[in-house]
Amino acid sequence: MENYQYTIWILILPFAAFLFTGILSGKLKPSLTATISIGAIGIATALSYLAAIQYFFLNASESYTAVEAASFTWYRLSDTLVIDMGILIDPISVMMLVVISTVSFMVHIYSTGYMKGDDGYARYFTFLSLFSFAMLGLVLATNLIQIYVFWELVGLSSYLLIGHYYQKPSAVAAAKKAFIVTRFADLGFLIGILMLSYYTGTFSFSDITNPDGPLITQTIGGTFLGLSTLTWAMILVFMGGAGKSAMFPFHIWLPDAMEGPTPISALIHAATMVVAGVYLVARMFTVYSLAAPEALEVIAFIGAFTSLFAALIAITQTDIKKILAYSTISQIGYMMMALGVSGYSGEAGLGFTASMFHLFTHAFFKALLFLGAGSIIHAVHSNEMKDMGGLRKHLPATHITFLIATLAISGIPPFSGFFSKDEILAAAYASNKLYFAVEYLVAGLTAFYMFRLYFNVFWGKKRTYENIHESPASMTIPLWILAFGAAFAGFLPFSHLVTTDGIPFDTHFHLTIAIASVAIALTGIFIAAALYRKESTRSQKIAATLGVFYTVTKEKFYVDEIYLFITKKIIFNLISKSIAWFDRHIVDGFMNLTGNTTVAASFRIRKFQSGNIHQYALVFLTGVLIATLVYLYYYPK
Amino acid sequence: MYNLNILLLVPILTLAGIMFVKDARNARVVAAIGMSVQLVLVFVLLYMYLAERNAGNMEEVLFYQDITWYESLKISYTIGVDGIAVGLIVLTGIVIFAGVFASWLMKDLVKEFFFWLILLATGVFGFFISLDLFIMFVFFELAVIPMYLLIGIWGTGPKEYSAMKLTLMLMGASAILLVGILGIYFNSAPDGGAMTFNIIEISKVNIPIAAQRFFFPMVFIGFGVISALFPFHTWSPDGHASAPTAVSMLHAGVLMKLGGYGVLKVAIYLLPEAAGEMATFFLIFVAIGVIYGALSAVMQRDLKYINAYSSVSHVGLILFGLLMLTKTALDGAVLQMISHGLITALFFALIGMIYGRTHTRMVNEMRGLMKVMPFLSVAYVIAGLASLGLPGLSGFVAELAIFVGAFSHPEPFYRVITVIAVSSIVVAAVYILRVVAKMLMEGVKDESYNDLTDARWHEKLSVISLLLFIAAIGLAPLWLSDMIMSSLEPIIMRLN
Amino acid sequence: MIEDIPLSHILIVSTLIFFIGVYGFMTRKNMISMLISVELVLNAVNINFVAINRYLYPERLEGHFFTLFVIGIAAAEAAVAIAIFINLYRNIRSIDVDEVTEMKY
Amino acid sequence: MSFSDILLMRNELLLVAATVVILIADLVFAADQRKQFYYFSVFLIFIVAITGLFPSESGSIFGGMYETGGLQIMMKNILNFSTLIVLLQSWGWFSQVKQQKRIGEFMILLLSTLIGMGYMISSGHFLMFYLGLELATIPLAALAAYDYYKSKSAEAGIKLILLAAFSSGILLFGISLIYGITGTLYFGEAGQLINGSTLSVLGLVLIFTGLSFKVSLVPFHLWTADVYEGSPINVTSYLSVVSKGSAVFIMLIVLNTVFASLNDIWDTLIYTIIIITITIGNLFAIRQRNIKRFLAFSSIAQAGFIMLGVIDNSAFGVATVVYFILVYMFSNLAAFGVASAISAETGKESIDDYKGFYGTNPRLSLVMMLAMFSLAGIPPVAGFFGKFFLFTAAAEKGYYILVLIAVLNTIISLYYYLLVIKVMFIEKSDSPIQFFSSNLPMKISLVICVLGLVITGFTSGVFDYMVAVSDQLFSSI
Repeated sequence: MENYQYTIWILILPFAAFLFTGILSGKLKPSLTATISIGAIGIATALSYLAAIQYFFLNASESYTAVEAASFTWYRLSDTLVIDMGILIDPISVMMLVVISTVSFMVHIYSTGYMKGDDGYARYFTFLSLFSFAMLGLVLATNLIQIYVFWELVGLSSYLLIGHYYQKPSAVAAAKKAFIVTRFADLGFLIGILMLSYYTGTFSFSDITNPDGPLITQTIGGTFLGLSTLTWAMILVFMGGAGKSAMFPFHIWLPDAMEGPTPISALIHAATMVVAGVYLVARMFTVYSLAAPEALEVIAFIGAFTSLFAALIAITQTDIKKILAYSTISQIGYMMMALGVSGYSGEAGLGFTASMFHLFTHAFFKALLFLGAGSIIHAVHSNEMKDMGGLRKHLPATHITFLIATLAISGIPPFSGFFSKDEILAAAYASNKLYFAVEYLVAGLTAFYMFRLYFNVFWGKKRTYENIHESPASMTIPLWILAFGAAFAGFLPFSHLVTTDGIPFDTHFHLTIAIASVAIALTGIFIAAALYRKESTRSQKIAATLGVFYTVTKEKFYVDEIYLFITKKIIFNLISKSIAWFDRHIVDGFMNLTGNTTVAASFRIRKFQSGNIHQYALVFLTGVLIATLVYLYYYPK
Repeated sequence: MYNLNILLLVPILTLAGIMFVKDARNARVVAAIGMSVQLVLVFVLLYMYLAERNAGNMEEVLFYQDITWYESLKISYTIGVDGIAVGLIVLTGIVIFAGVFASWLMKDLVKEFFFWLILLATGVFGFFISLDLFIMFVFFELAVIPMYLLIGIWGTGPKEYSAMKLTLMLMGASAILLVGILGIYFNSAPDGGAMTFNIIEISKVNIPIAAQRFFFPMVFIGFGVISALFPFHTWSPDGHASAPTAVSMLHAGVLMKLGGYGVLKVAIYLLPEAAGEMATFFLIFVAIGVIYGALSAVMQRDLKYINAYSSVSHVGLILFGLLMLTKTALDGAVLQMISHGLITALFFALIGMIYGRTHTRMVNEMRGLMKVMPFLSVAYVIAGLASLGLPGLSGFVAELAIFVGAFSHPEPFYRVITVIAVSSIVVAAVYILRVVAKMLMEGVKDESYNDLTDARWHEKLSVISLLLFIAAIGLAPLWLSDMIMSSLEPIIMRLN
Repeated sequence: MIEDIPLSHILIVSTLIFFIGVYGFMTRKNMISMLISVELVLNAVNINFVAINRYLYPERLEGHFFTLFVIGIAAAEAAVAIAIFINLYRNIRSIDVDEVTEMKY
Repeated sequence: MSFSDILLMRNELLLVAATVVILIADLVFAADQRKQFYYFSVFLIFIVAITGLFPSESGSIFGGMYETGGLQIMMKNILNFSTLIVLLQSWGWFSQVKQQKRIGEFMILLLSTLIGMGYMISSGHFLMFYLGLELATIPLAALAAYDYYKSKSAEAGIKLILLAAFSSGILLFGISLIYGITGTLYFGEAGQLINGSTLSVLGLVLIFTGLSFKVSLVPFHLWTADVYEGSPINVTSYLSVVSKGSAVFIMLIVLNTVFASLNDIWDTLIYTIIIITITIGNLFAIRQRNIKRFLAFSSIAQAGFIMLGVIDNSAFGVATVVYFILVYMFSNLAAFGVASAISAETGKESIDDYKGFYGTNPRLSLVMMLAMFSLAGIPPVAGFFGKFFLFTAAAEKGYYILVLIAVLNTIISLYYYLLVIKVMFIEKSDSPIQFFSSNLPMKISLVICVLGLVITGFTSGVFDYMVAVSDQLFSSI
């Protein structure tokens, strides 16, 4: 048993940085705040790499087993149901540690350049520390409640950072939307946790995901609509994951979340937080795979559908960050689908490995894309593609790194995306041909819209820019580092590191699939080049011929409008308003009515007291007579 | 040993001090000193209690005192505390402390204001330490009646109407409660022997089931109304909206918890069989209240109305947890009492402070306060996050325990109703974030707002003292929940 | 002899007088008449006491004495009542009972 | 019959002596010495009241016609002190020029009713009871009509005397029926001979209604409001506390001695009457604007509450009633004291005139507030304890529904008591009653009342003692 005690500092340091800079906010110099945050995440990154090396490469045994590095009782719900806070070291958590700390560290450094001179500079770094803490805590969680706790905390930091420009109405609205949509999804997650804890009596992952544990080996609960209780619970858990990972139909918050500063989009809304849903499914994969395969089918379907759906929307968007956002949704759909088609143990678990692999590579190239986009925006002060074009001269470093990332996401060898995407396609092919077909198509679409973006920004029409210059070194260095990752991460022997049951296996290289996928990617690239490399009107013509279909995609399939209709019209106006009215007029009205009736009655009966002695005597006598008669009737002796 | 009487003595001395102070403005100083001493004493109590428990004292209540008062009726001045009471006393100490500082700038009839405020707090402290149904009832009413004057004289808006409605509804409930208490008293010696008002004594006998069935609804409704039990909650929005800041704080923060505490210690503890039988019926109303309060809050425009309806929803969760009758849910309910007490007090304090500056409580009339009063705005955001159950703040642990406990009930119906109640957390996010977005964010709407100042020292003191405990409970709930859990044992034993 | 008249007859008479008094009290507008009606009621009671005493419990004289006291008190009552009537008459120039309804509701 | 037996009548004898002395002193003191005369008279009554506190033996004289014991002494003490307080509160009214020379008259009338009440409470025989009752009633009519320049006062007197005569006619008819059945007029003997025959039930109903008239229970209450409103305010307070209290006391005694065996019958009777009395009293009180009329209806409702204790025919029930009367005396006299101070100072008797009163006269307002809280039954003032014990008494008999109706009615009553507080404390006025300083006797009386309100509830000894002495009523049977 190795000692991973030090991993606790990975959590403590960012949290301490958050508390310290948060409480002293306004008292510290902004640059000092940034330094503290960067220092904390820097050390945490180093420790993460240490842990990764120790876990993967200094491990003597054949397979990887989960290790609880630390644990303490945080809260006791009952004698048996105890919530721990701890650190769980296993392949996926260590892999995530590396991803998160690397990207976060890069984004920290990048932000010192990108956010320079911003009013909320110090606040930004404080929240960045909070996010790093929450995200690291999420992946290290040992139990369902801990993961839920940090799940909410990443949601909070996402909310805070999307709303960084809080004076901008659209940012405020986007932040709110992100929080509420994910909150709604989390409701399912929470109910799922409640169901699981009720049937298993524990929150701990090691108990729940134990392949020989009671949850998996025994049937629990009854069935509902033909699915077992456990399946329902797992679907609800997935609902939480779907919310965070912006799966259809919860995807609507992510494009809006681009209102946040671009480094935030890179860190939270591309590389780390949004894949938390994938991570969650992976974390519970044993249960899904062995005890709730129907739930896994749902995941596969949602993943596949979302990846296609988002890719279609991405084609028509003009805001570069929105394109990247839809691309993210689409890529996460890939990962979800891969998990959904995966089996358990050995080579059947290829989908799982592929999904994690893609998560890993995606983090690098997508973060890089966003940071590159940030660099572009930093230079031209716009998000819209129409304001760009021919930037390759002005922003050479950004251009090269962006191209690497674009090639990587398009699945062009030898860049990292190729390897992971190839495994996903192989896994899909082995499991379900339909999903394979969809994902194959999406691969082509991805290459197309990414190069559409690339050509539009860096090639296309020439324009003159005022005062344009390449970003400072604090921004370009992270770009290069990430570009390195995006280029070479694909060579990691992932199936030897991350597998469903911790036992490494060998993957075979699927030549046909590889060739096919590269072929479609190249097709996409060529179409994009033909349309966008030079300024032309061809694309508009095509758009015009597509007509309604084009409009519908451009309007994102009107999902936002449907949501707006349900929330504004139905929930707010119909339900909430009527309840508020009911409360004021019926419930409260009844209480007032009681009072008013009493007062009215008091006026009604005042004639009773007429002031006339005759009447007084009459009432008196009537009283006597009634009493007499009643008693003579009831007590006749 | 700790003498609980000191918890009453200090407020009474403060009252006397306020009465005899020469300059009316100094009344606030007297009140502040008195309540600071009280706060210290409350923490000494907490410390002593934990020390005593750690030393292995497993008595049901600690610091027990029993002085016979009315020989002929076996009324005695019986006091003592268990973990639940200690938790709530701590809550009260904090809230009244914060309340005094929140009303530091009170202008007219200062002496009278602090007099009634502290009197109200005295009633609450007395309520939590009493173990005799009679004196419990006395303190209960003592805590309610100052509300009339506090709202009527120092309130805003339709204050006379609100004050009257609140008082009549709450006193009406306590009237029903009185019948329930008398019923318990006269059935407290089913096998002959002396009847008693002493809760500890009564808990040792089994009240005949017929009597339990008859009196449980009375006790439950009697205590429930002050916890805004649907459909008797309508005093709450009007009352809170009209009340001055400190009164809203104390009322929503502490007084509404008297109901939950009473339901637990009287209705459930003394009438366990009836509680088991009738819980389902009342749960329907409580669950309606939880959802209904949340949905009503969504459409409100007045900050205080929003918070009042939100309180209906959150305090509804207390009753919800209590009626589940499982240990975890009871624990959650008690935690929710403390947690919601702190959060809502913080909310009302902040609303009062914002209102004192902008002179409006309408959400859509304000905008961009974050820029001009960052301290208050940040505090408001934290309060909102705590209220919507964000982990790391106190609301989460309480609600989690309630939901887990409720869900672990073997009846499927209970689980269904739990799912309904759980969904209120989404609605909570909606109405809280709506306010945060509209009121605090974006640019300043009214130019004159740029001249507004941020919190003064006494306001900061008030806010920070509340924030501190919200975070403390949220981050490290274990000691508190263990303290409550061990005190729930006797109740659980009665329920089985 | 008086024993030839059964007690019930006397009681019927007294009850009749009682109700005549009550009826008078309810219908007379003049206060003096009302006072007289009350005297009738009291006299009905007196008849009751005397008759019951004489017929049923002749060995003790409680009923007779009670009657004497009732007569005496009735006189006192009448004195005070008439004094107040005069006072009222001075104020409103009437002793019609329908006139004294200044205070009501 | 020895001298020491005569001393059992100590209270009444002293009162008679005081009356005679006042009668003479009225002649002795000159016209410009009315204040001294007033103080002298009050002092005499004070002596009488204090003497009542000394321990006294219990026993019966005049062949059982006059009975005395701890319970009776307790009741008489309450009445004596109430009278004393009423007199203390009267100086403001006496000091008005037109009343000055009639102080003696007032005192004598008042004291004779008190003597009547003493005999009534101590009676063991219907004759004594009747004499006491009439002695306690007829002078009251004269007192009600005391203000002979006001037609309202005369109207009050007329309503009182005519209806009182009518009701005593009915009461007497009832007594004659009881006499017909049992052949005796002694309470004790009659109680043993009553067997539940039709006639005895009829007698019970008639006697009960006669007493209900005095206690002003619905539907026998109609005189109350008019008489209270028309009478001078101090007479009103006397009527509402002393006269009503004495009637309740004798009702307790008669029901529990003569009609003890018909308990289940008068239980149901009272049950019904409580419900209508409280409800009607409350409903009428809600919209009253004249303080005297307001307190009249409130006292009707209070009478209904008092019956909750009467319904419990045990030592405990009796004690709760006596205790409540004591508390009620403090609360009602405090309220009337404030009202009479205002009335004597400004002549204002409408609640609406009290607007903004707290701003100008905070102390009087606070006294009024305490009184209102006590009447409404709000802790920690004594009224709460009084009401609580009454409810306990009714609950002891198992009448939970009745208690429920009663407690819900306390909410209506709380509403109108709060209205008074609202007017004084919350509402603002352009021309509030200006600040004035009450005279010394009034201050003393209010201090006594406030102390009584605050202390009585906390000193459990009073109530426990009452329970002990009340036992006598039941042990003798």
